[in-house]
Amino acid sequence: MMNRLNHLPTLKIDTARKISFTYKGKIYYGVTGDTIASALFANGVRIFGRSLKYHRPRGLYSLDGECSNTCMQVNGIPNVRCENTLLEDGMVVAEQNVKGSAENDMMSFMDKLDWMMPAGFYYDVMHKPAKLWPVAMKQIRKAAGLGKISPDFKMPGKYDEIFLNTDVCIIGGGPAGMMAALSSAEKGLRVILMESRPWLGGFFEYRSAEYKDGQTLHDRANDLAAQVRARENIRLFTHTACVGTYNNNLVTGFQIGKKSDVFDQRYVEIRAKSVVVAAGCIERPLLFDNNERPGVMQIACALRMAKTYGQLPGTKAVFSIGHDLGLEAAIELHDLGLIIDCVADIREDGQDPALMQKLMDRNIPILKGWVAAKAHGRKVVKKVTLSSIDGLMTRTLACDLVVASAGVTPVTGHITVALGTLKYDGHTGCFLPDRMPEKMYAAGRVLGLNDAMAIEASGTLAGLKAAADCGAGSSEEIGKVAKIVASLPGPARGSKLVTAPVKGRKSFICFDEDATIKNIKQALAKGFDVPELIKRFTATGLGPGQGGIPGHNLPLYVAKYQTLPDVSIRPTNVRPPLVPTLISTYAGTNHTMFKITAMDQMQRKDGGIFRNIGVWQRARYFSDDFSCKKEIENVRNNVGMLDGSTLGKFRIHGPDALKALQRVYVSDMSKVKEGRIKYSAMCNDDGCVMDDGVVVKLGENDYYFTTSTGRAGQTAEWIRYHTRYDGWDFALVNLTDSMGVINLSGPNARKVLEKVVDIDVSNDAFGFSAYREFKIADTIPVRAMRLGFVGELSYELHVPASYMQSVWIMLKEAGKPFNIQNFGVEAQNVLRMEKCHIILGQESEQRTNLLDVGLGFLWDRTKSEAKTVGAVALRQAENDPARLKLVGFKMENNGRAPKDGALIVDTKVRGYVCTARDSFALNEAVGMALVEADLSRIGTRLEIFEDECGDDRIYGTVVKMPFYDPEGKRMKM
Amino acid sequence: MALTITCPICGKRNGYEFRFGGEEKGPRPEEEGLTPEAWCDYVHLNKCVAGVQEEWWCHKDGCGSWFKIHRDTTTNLEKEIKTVIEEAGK
Amino acid sequence: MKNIKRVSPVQLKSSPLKTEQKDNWDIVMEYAGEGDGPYLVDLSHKLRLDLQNGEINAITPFGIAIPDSPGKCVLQDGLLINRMNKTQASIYNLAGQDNVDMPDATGYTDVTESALCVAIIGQQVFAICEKLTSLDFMSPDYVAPFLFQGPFSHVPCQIVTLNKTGDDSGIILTCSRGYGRDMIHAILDAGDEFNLKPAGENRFRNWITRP
Amino acid sequence: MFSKNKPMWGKKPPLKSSYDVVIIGGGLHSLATAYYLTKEYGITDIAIIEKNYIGFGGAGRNTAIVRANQRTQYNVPLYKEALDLWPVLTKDLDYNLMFNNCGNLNLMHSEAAMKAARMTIATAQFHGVESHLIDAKQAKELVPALNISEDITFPIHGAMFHPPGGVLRHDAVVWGLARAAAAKGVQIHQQTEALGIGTQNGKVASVTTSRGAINTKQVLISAGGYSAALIYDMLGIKLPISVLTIQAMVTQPLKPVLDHVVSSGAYHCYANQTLKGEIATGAHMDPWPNYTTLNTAHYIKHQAEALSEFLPCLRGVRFMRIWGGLADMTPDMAPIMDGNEQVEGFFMDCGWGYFGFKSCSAVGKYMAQFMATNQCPDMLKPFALKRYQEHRLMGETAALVNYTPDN
Repeated sequence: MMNRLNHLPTLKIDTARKISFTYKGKIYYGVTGDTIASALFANGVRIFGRSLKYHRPRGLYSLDGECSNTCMQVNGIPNVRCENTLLEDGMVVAEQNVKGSAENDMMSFMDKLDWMMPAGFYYDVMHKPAKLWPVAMKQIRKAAGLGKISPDFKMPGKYDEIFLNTDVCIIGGGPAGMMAALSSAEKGLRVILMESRPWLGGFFEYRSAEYKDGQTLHDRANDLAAQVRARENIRLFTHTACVGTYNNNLVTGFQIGKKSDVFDQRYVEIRAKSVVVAAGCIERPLLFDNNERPGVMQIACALRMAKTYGQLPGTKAVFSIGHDLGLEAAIELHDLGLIIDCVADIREDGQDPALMQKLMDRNIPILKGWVAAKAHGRKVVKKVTLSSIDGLMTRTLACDLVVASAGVTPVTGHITVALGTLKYDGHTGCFLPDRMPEKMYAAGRVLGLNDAMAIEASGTLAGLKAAADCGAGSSEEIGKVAKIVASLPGPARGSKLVTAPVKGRKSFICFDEDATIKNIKQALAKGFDVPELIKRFTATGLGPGQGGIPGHNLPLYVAKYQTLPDVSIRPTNVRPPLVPTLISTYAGTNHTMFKITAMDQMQRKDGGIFRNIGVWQRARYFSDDFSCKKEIENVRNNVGMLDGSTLGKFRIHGPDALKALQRVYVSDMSKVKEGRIKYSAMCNDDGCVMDDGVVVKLGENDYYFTTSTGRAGQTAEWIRYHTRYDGWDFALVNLTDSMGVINLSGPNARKVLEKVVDIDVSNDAFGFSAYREFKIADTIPVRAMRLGFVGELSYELHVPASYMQSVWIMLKEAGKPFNIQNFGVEAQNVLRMEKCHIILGQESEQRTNLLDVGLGFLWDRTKSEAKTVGAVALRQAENDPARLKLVGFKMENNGRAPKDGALIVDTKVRGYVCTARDSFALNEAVGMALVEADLSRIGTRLEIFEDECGDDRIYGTVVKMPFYDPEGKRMKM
Repeated sequence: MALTITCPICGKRNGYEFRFGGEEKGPRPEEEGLTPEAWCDYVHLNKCVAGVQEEWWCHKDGCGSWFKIHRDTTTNLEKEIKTVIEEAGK
Repeated sequence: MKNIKRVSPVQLKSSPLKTEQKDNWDIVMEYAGEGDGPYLVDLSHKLRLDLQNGEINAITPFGIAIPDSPGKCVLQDGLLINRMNKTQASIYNLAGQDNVDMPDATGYTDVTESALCVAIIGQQVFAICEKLTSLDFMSPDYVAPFLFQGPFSHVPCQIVTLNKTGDDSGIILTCSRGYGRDMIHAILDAGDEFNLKPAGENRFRNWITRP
Repeated sequence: MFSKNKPMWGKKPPLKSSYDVVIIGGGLHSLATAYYLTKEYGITDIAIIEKNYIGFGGAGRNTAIVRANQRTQYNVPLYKEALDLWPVLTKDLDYNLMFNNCGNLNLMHSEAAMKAARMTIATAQFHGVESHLIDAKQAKELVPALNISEDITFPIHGAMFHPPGGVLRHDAVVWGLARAAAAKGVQIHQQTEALGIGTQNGKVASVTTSRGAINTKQVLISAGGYSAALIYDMLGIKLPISVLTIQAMVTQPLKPVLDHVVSSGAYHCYANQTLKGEIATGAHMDPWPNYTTLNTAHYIKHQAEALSEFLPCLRGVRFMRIWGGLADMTPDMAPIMDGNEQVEGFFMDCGWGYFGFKSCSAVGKYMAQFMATNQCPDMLKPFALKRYQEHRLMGETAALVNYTPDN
């Protein structure tokens, strides 16, 4: 293991604290503060993986994860970006997408076959003969993909989430971001600062160049960081990558937990009044042959390897750069012991003279107007050929490190995904912010700035502008700072070079997809003339690193190749997440929210098998026998209890309550009488039944009504929607959860109830369709209704939810002699089906209207002044012969019931079975079906087509409804 | 995109707290003499404006009120066009 | 009546140390291991009324003026009145007299049974809230006491912030009773890192009646 | 072996002053209609007018899932034909559309959903389309990554397994059709915006574009999510359409782990693995009309929550890209195909919601027949606009069987 440079103030490692990890089955050691990649590098690893298509060796290139070069399998998790994932004790690290090893990949012959694979070649091959494709596809699938995930992989760790509100949110904790934070925080606002690295400082943090008056940039960064940390109103999130910005200033990101945090990662969602983007720059890759060979690195990568992780990135280096940062890095790295053979600078002039002097002082030769043309070395860099820009002169130098960078490129994704626009700037050669989204400001290097003072001042300015959006600060102050910014050095001239003077067969514009300059030319020749189309055709920028590597170069190259003017150069689209984000992180805590009734626990104890029904969980069965024979027979013969608490329950009151009911219910609600219940239905404007339930009059313009379980959540909204123009004065109170409902049903129901209540429950005193209010034991107020949904003597008791368990227990006690039992939703389903009482959604679908299901009798057509919802459509459709009708049927020859959902057919589909069961009560199979009108006559034979029936049909006959107790004696007894 | 809707009762909130209630089409038409065409126009047909439209929203996870706003369908941003906010039922 | 009991939608797993019976509720006054805060207190047994009336501004429930604009609240004589919209207010009897009578004016509905009601009190209340909702409690635009009607752990809630300063911070949260199990689970899970513990009504009483 | 590197749809042609047929929109339905007009009817004097570039809209933004397990008898035959056409088109276009016939699994999370699935399956089988109801264990055998335990929000009861379905390479379909149509003389005018339709005596007479006016007697608007706004703008015809943004996303590429398309109504989520190894997943639509095609933080989170539950191994995988497209939704989830009805010579093909890709091959064929013969083919008759005022919605959606906690 390499000895680290451990005297540098910029180091983020602690060489005294070793960390062990496993790599390819062997134990290795890194130090605290290492990333996985820096630890591997220290152990001599240079080839981290192999590329997708050509299996080319790949190594450390940038340190910010713009490409998949250092993606590895870590603890079973694929595609972990090792270059910015902190090393942890005991990590198990493996290479991915290799046959053999990254060092010796048996698939590396693919690199020679690139001539067979021009851009989009796969569209032209492997489909003839047709049989070839499925075989070829299998191989393609195997070859594609990078990491592996096992189907039974269980993601360890705790994932959390927070939702924050703030005045100003600042993305980027470099000098500009920190200045922005400080200036807006000074106004007393709430400020959030997000920084993707574990520490603040950004562009200053790892540099030892002078800031001012002998202070290094690094020290300045630390100063600012201390000021930021000291402000109570700045909420600081380090190690928190911003992954999304949305117009209207929503910002999302994820934070990587420290040892002391309770989470491994947490999703962070921030609603800000204004946003400052100070995300800095990445480097623009230099395009030359073998520009991604291990040993080729970007400037900041080489420099930060030394300054942050204490490792020289190589022994002998050649620089090919186009930016002063490259000169500065050469000087610093030289002073740390790196041999620098030569610095080739794309620029003919414009270099900082002070830096030039320092290079000269160190005898580092500089070649102006030169660029790397080709890296040599089969697996890692051994030599590099430099070329003059015009390609006329070349020189080949031995080296093991090529520091290559065409320049910088602002990180603008945060701006564009929020609908801001960019403009190509000829001076810097960069895409710079043009139209910013509302209340979003750019600062620092995003603006193309390079001068330390200018970067800071632009941060201050952005912070002040953001503060002004929150109503703090003065325009004078903003003007003052703006003047200062204007007086400081503006953006530095940038290199416009796109590629070295090479043909580009092995010049990779996109590492992740193995796309070369040659591929781009091929796409252009085929008529794909805009970058977005080229992206699709060549997959450039669609790999794990997205546009990080090719995003800037692609449009530049396309424009150059087509000799388009600068104004037509458009950036490619950037899409969230701006940093690849784990699904477990996005999922966060993922609390499941269901409703339970007051009877939940008791029913589970009684063996209830629960199902989700809408927002509720309900007991559907009370035994493993899903035909529910016992439950059903007990209701028919004795008495059963069903928890119907999920029914929607509402009070409507106020001067216009009746008007509102008239609008939404199809019946004439003025005919609802006190002490009686009225069954009615609500339709949508198309006359389709949305809901049914009962209405009780409590007083003048004061009603209590029920809705189906699924509609309860929307009923208030529905009624208000359909009366929104009327200005009526009525009030709705949702009592759904307030009242539990016990459905006490069966011939012995009265005998049970009379033991519990004090009122007279005889048929004369409390007959069918009646409504009564009373108290149990002088304490529990109950609303009781005589209904007959299941077709037996039946009481629906509405009981305050907190008393539900008590009443339930009383009834259970009282019912013991009559063998009272629970019954569940499925038993109820069968019981009511035998009675041909419909359940909406089961005997109806979205397009079924009131008349289709035989509920036309509910419709009062004389109240047109009420503008009842659905009435117009019902009138217009009532004579349409093409509509489906609900019918009852029995199976022929005592056959079994068809399955729910079976079709009614002849040569066409003519309808379908809604619900059908082998009825225990009737001893035959019965059901209801929606069929075309001409099949709805009694006696019609129905041909039934079930799934998997082949040519075997079963037959039923349309019969009169209901099947069970047609006179309705039992429910009225 | 991060829709926010300004509820006249609760103020500016996350758009997911609301339910969209359709383009503004005016009060319910009278039943008498309503042709199938006119009925369909009121119930089903939309202008599908790419730009600012007036529309209904319900603050379903909040106060429950129905109200109208103007919103640009090409940006999802609300537009402050001052109109008398007609509130329903409340 | 001995066998008549009212059951709260909030079922907390801690062991009660002190319990009082009132109106058939078993009210836990103190739990074992309540810790040093933050605290979660079940108030589901507290009387809550819904008031809706077109002339609501003319009504003074229990002699208290209803705040004039939605979102505003008033806490007086242990009664909390929250203005919900132009025509609606909610009234919580948090620390007032027991067995108050329903006022005479039309438009009141007893909704005690409709919702669970809990108080979360202590310094970290809002650190817990931000894990469950994007509602902005800390906005200086909202001066306690104030009402939010909005989602909390995805469920529509009424949340009244009674205090948002340091240790005195606290909110009252109500949501549909049916969500009791899952809402309490979500709150306790979010509060776990801050040591949120179930506490008895004494804690709440001390907090609400503090000077 | 390789086609020469020449422009696939010809050099950029100048806009002529008249065409027999003008098609507005350069997406799949337009290209397919143009292709079949040339192929079956010898009509080649066609201009396709596209504001951006071909495949810019839904054609390039969908996740290319194809299937023929729709709900009603009107839809199933159409989608079946579309499905059957992929191998034919691959051959005829001589372009590898990369049809991965992997089969679709539509998960069911309740008894009610199983019943609804059975009806859909019976309808498929009745029309000769393979589809089966399988239980949770069988589903797990097909998709080992599936979580069939009881302790998820929506436990899996079973699935509708539809072997003929699968996934194509959507861009290949665009490019293949464009190349074939252009080869027959169809002019594809990209970066050209249609601005209006001129009528005379109730008949189509012309189309104005950003590059000049065109005389024509027939015009088709099949511009995906933009159709409804264009049709209202140009002809004042209102449609029962709401244009929503629908989102999809992909994870970083993985070695094969998911061999089928898996979808779930309850979770509002589908997922399949592309040939490149990415898990492509989507389904959600923000339920308010907009033309933004913007993604939302809400949705990528929702999707992660859903996948975490029913495909939990994916918790260890990263999302790398999300995008949005437009879906023009109708109240009955069925499209509107009509012609010569509102204005003579005017045809529309819209309201496809998120079904535009699956249907494009067959619809191109029938719309071409409709336009060439001026007779509506029987296959398209049920899709006329008039059905809405006749209260005859198509029934592609059943009643809702699931609700989310925040319904």
